[in-house]
Amino acid sequence: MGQPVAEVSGYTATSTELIVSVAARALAGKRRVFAGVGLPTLAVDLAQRTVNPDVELVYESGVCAAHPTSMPESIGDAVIVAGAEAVLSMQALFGYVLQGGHIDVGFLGAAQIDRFGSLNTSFIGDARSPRVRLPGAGGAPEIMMNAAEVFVIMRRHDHGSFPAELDFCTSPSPVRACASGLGLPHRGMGVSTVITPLGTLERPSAFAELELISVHEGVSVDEVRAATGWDLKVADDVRVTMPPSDESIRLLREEIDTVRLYLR
Amino acid sequence: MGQPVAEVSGYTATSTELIVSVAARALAGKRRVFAGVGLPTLAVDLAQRTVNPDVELVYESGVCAAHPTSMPESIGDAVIVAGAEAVLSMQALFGYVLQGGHIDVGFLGAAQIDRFGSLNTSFIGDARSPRVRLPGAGGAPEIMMNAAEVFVIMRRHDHGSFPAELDFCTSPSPVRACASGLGLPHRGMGVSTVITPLGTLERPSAFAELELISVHEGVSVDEVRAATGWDLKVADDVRVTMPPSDESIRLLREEIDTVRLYLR
Amino acid sequence: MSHDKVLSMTEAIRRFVSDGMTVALEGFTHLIPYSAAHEIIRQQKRDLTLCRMTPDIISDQLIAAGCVSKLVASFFASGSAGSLYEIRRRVESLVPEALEVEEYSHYGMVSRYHAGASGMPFAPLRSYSGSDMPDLNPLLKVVDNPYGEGTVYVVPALNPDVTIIHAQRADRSGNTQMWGVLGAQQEAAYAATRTIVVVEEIVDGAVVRADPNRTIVPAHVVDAVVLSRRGAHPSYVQGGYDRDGEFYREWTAISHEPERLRQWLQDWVYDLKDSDDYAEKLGPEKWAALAVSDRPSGVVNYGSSR
Amino acid sequence: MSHDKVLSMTEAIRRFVSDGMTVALEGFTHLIPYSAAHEIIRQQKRDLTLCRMTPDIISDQLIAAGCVSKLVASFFASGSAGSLYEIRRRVESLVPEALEVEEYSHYGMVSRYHAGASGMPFAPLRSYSGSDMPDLNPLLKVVDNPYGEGTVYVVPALNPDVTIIHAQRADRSGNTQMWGVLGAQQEAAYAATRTIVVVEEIVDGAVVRADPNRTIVPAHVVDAVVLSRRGAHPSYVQGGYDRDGEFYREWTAISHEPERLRQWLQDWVYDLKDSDDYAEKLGPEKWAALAVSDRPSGVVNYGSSR
Repeated sequence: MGQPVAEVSGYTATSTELIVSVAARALAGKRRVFAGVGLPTLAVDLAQRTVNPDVELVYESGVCAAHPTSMPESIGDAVIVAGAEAVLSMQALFGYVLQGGHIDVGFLGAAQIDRFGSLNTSFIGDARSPRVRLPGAGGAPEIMMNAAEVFVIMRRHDHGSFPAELDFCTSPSPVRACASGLGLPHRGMGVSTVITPLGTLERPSAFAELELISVHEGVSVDEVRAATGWDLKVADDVRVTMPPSDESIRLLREEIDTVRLYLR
Repeated sequence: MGQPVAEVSGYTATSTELIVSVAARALAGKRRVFAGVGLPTLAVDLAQRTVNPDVELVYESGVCAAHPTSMPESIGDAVIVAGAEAVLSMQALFGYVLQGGHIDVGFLGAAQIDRFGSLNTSFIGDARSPRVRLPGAGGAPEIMMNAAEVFVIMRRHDHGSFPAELDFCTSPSPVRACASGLGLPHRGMGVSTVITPLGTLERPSAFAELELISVHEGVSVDEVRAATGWDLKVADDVRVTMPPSDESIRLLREEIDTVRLYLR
Repeated sequence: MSHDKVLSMTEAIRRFVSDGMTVALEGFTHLIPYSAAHEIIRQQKRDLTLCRMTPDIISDQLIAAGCVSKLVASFFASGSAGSLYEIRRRVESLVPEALEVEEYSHYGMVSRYHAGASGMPFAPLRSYSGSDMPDLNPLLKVVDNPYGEGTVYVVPALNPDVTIIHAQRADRSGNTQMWGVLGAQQEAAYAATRTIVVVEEIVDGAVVRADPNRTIVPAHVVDAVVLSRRGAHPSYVQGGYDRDGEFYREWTAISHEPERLRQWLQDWVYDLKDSDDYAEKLGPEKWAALAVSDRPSGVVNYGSSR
Repeated sequence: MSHDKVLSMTEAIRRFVSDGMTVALEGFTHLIPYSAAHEIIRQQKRDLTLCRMTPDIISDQLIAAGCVSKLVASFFASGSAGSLYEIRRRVESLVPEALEVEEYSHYGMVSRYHAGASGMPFAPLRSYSGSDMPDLNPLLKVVDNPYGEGTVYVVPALNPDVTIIHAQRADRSGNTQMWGVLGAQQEAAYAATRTIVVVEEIVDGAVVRADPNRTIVPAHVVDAVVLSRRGAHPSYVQGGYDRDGEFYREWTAISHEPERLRQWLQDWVYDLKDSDDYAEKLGPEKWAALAVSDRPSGVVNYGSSR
C-alpha cells in the first residue's frame, strides 16, 4: 500500500467510491473548498491528487490551505494543522472566510434533501420528539448560506432521503430563505450538485429545482424518478455517469482511506 | 540619571509633576488600568514604581500586562510589546477586555469636562466648522462606557476647560447617556476622579456631580470655584492636596520621562 | 498579575463548579478538557447546563454520569467516529430521562460566546434565514437592518458561570498559550464569570513573555491553573500527543450499551484518582502509539531598541 | 495557492489603486505602510477616500500631496508627538481646500472593518450612548435589542476597494505573518476587494507553514506581495527597527509650514524612486539608532503522529 501499482486495471467501484470519484471530478477548476468530515474528505483529497492539485482546502476548525500528509479523521486533526498555510480563529473562519464570501464550494451531506436543495441533518420524525436524533447543524447552515455553491453527497437515494417535504430544514435553499422573508439572503446559489448512488442532479441557478443530469451505469431514469419523493425534473440529455478511473479507485483504497474509515 | 540619588530633598514639583503624582497615588489598590498616551503614561509608570507594583497595564493597541523597560512614546510602542504577558487583537482588546468589563480604571485627558464628567476631545467651537480640531475620539468613548471608573487629568482648570456646557460631547457621562435614551448603558460609573492644576474633584457615584475634595498647596477654594464654569460643589472637608514625595519627583525626572516628552 | 493560581484539579472543580451552574467545556476537536470532565463526574456535580459546540464523547460521559440536565450545543455526533448513544437515548427515547437541548449552528455558538465576551446582548450573523431552527429555538431572533431592507438574524449572548479549557501551557498566574486549532476558547473564557485552565505544562512567566502573541487567554480572566499532563485524551494536543482514533471508534459500541458505559465510567473515572492514574492505566504502548513527531515552529524576534 | 503574487511597489500601486477609490492603509502605531503611501503620492493618485483608525503622519503626507478628498478615521493626532497640521488646516481653515471627514471611535472603526470582513451590514457596540458623535455622523444608528429593553448602537460595514498593510513577512503567494501589535489589519484585509501586502521579507512557504497560527492574512485575500525593506519608517517593525520618535516630533514643525511640508515631499518622496532610495537617504547612522535587540520568541512544536 502506497507503493506504485503499475498494471492496475479492472477495479470495480463500490457505490461509495463511485460517489466520491464523481464529486472529486466536479471539483476541477474550483479554487477554495470547504471540506467537511466523511466522504467530502475523500473527495477533496482525491481531487487534489488528480484533477485539481491547487485546490485550497479550508476546514471549519480554522485551518486554511491545509497540506495533510495523511487522511484526517476529523475536521480539526493534527495532520491538517501541521504544515497548513494558516490556522485562523473560528471567528475569522466563519465570519471572514465563510460569511465574507471566500468559499467557492462547500461540501455537505444530509439525511434528507428537497426539490430545491434544502437539507435536513437534524431530525427524522417530529423535531420535538424525534425518531432519530441526527448530528444537527454544525457549520452546515453557514456553508449553505455563504459558499458560492454547495455539493451534496447522499449515501442513499429513496423516498426517505428525497422526500416531498423535509421532516426538518436545517440548511435552507435560497428558495426557502427568500420565502421566509427574514434574515440576510444567501451569498451564493445554494446546492449546485447532488451526487447519489443512482446519479447526479444539478441546479443551474439559485431559484431552480434539482434536475437529473446523469444516471450511474446500470441505473435507469425511471428508477431514479421512482426513488425520488417528488416529480423529478430530468434533463433532455441525461448521460450515463462516467465511471471512476482505475487510478482513482486505487488512490482511494491504497493511499487515501487505507483504514477504510469512510469507504465502509 | 538613573543612578541612586541618596540625599534628595526639597524638589519643587511643577504643576505637571504634581498632577501626575496625585494620579499615581489614586491608583493604589487598582488592579487593571487602561493607560493612555501622555500624562497617564507617567502616572501608571510612577504608580507601578511606588504605590502599586502589581498594577496591570493594558493598552488599546492590544497589549495586556506590559512590562515596559523604558517609557513608551505611544500606546503601541515596541517596548510595551516586548516582554508583555499578552498581545491581543484589537477586537479582543476592545470587545472582550474593555466591553467585557475587565478594566478597573481608565485614564483619559480632555480639552473640556462638564459637571457630570462628560468629556470633549473633538472640537473647540462649532463641530461643523471648528475653531480647533482636537484629536477626536480614539478609544475614549469605549473607555468611558466600559471601565469601572475613569480618572481624568486636566492640564488646565478654567472656564474654557470646565465650561457650563461642552462645545461637543465625545465621551458622555452616565447622566448624559441615560438622558439620550439610546444605546446600552455604561458598565461603570464614568468619571470618578479629576485632577487639575488647582485641585482634585471626585464623583461618588454614576449620577452624582463633580465635587471639589482637595485644593493644591497655595490654591483657595474660591479660586477653584471662580475657575469653574458652573456652580462647583465643594466637599465639607476640603483638604490640601498632599504634595508629591521627593522620590516621586525624582523618579519622574530621572527615571521615567528622561527625555521630558510629557513633563514639558 | 503575579498571583499564583495553581490548584489541584480536585480543588479547582470543588471551588468553582457547583450544582445547577452553566458550564462551558470548549475545545474544538483539539484540546478537549477530558480530565476536568472526569473530575466533575467524580465529584458528582448535578443539574449542570453543559455548553459545547461539538458535544463529543466528553458530553456523552458527563450526561451518562448524571451531571447534566441541559445541553447547549451545535453538533450532536462525535466527528466522523459515530453516534453518541447516551445523548441519542435521552433525546429519542427519553431513557433514563429527558435531556433538555438548546440548539445552534457552529457560528451561532461562536457568536454567542463572542457576544457574551463582548458585553453585548446579541451578535448578528448571516445564518437561519429559511431554516426551521428558529421554530425550535425562540432565542434565534431578528433585528431590522438600519442600513437597508429587511432583517438580520441575531443570537443571544452566552455567559457561562464557568468555562473550562485545556491548553498546551500557562504560567502560574494563568497566562495561557495555545497553538494549532484554537476553537472558541478565547471567547468562552472571556464570556464566563470564572475560568479554569487545565494545562499540559506550567511554564515560567518568561516563556510566556517571550512570545506574547501566543497568549490566547490572559491571566486576568483566569481563576485557576491546573496541571494535568495528557488530560485531553482521547482528544489531542498539537505537538503533544495525537488523537486516539481507536477509542473514538470504540465509543460507539461502549455508549450503545448503558451497562457497558456505566462500567467504563467505573473503570476509567470513578476508580481512578486523577489524570495521572488515567494516563498510567492507558499504558505506555498507547502513549507510544500517540506520540508525535517534531515540527518546530521556528523563532521570531520581538526585539526593540531600548 | 502557489500563485506567485510578488510585484514591484510601482506595479502594485499602478494596478490596484485608482483615482476615486476607497483605500484603507492600516497599521496601529506599528507596521504603518509608509512606503506604499509614498508610491501613491508619486503616482499622483487623486480623490481617494482614505480609511485609517489613527491618521498619523502618513495621512498628513497623503493629504498634503493632494491624493485624498475624504478621511474616514477615529483619531486625528499623531500619538503623543503632536498635531497633524495639514489635516488641521483643511478642517479648521479649509486651506487649501476642505477635507471631508467621517468620524468614529477606535472600536467603531474596528467594528466597521469586522462587519465588512464578515459580510454583515453592521456590527453592534456599547459606544455612543449620549455622545454627540451620532449628530455629526448619521451612519451611527441604533437597532432594537430583541432580548431586553432599549436599543443598541451599530456601525455600518466598511468595505474598502483596496487595503494596504505592511508586515514582517509573507511567502510569494501572500500568506502574511505578523507579530507584535496587530491592529485591524486582518479585518481590513478581509473587508477589502483587493489587498496589497508590503513586507520586510519574502520567505519560503516552508517558513510560513512551520507556524501557521502566525499567519494573520492568508494568501486567499492577498492580491499583491511587495518587498519593501524598512518601508514602515518612521513607524516601526517589531524585531526589525524601532519607531523614529525624533522624526515624529519633527513632523509637527514640518507640517506647520505648508512650504516646508511641500519641500519635504519633494526631497523625501518625489525625488526618490522607492523605499530603498529612502532608506539610503536616511543613512546608516539613523538605522543604527533604530536597530533593535534580539528577543527570541522561543519555539513550539506542531508535530502530529502521522
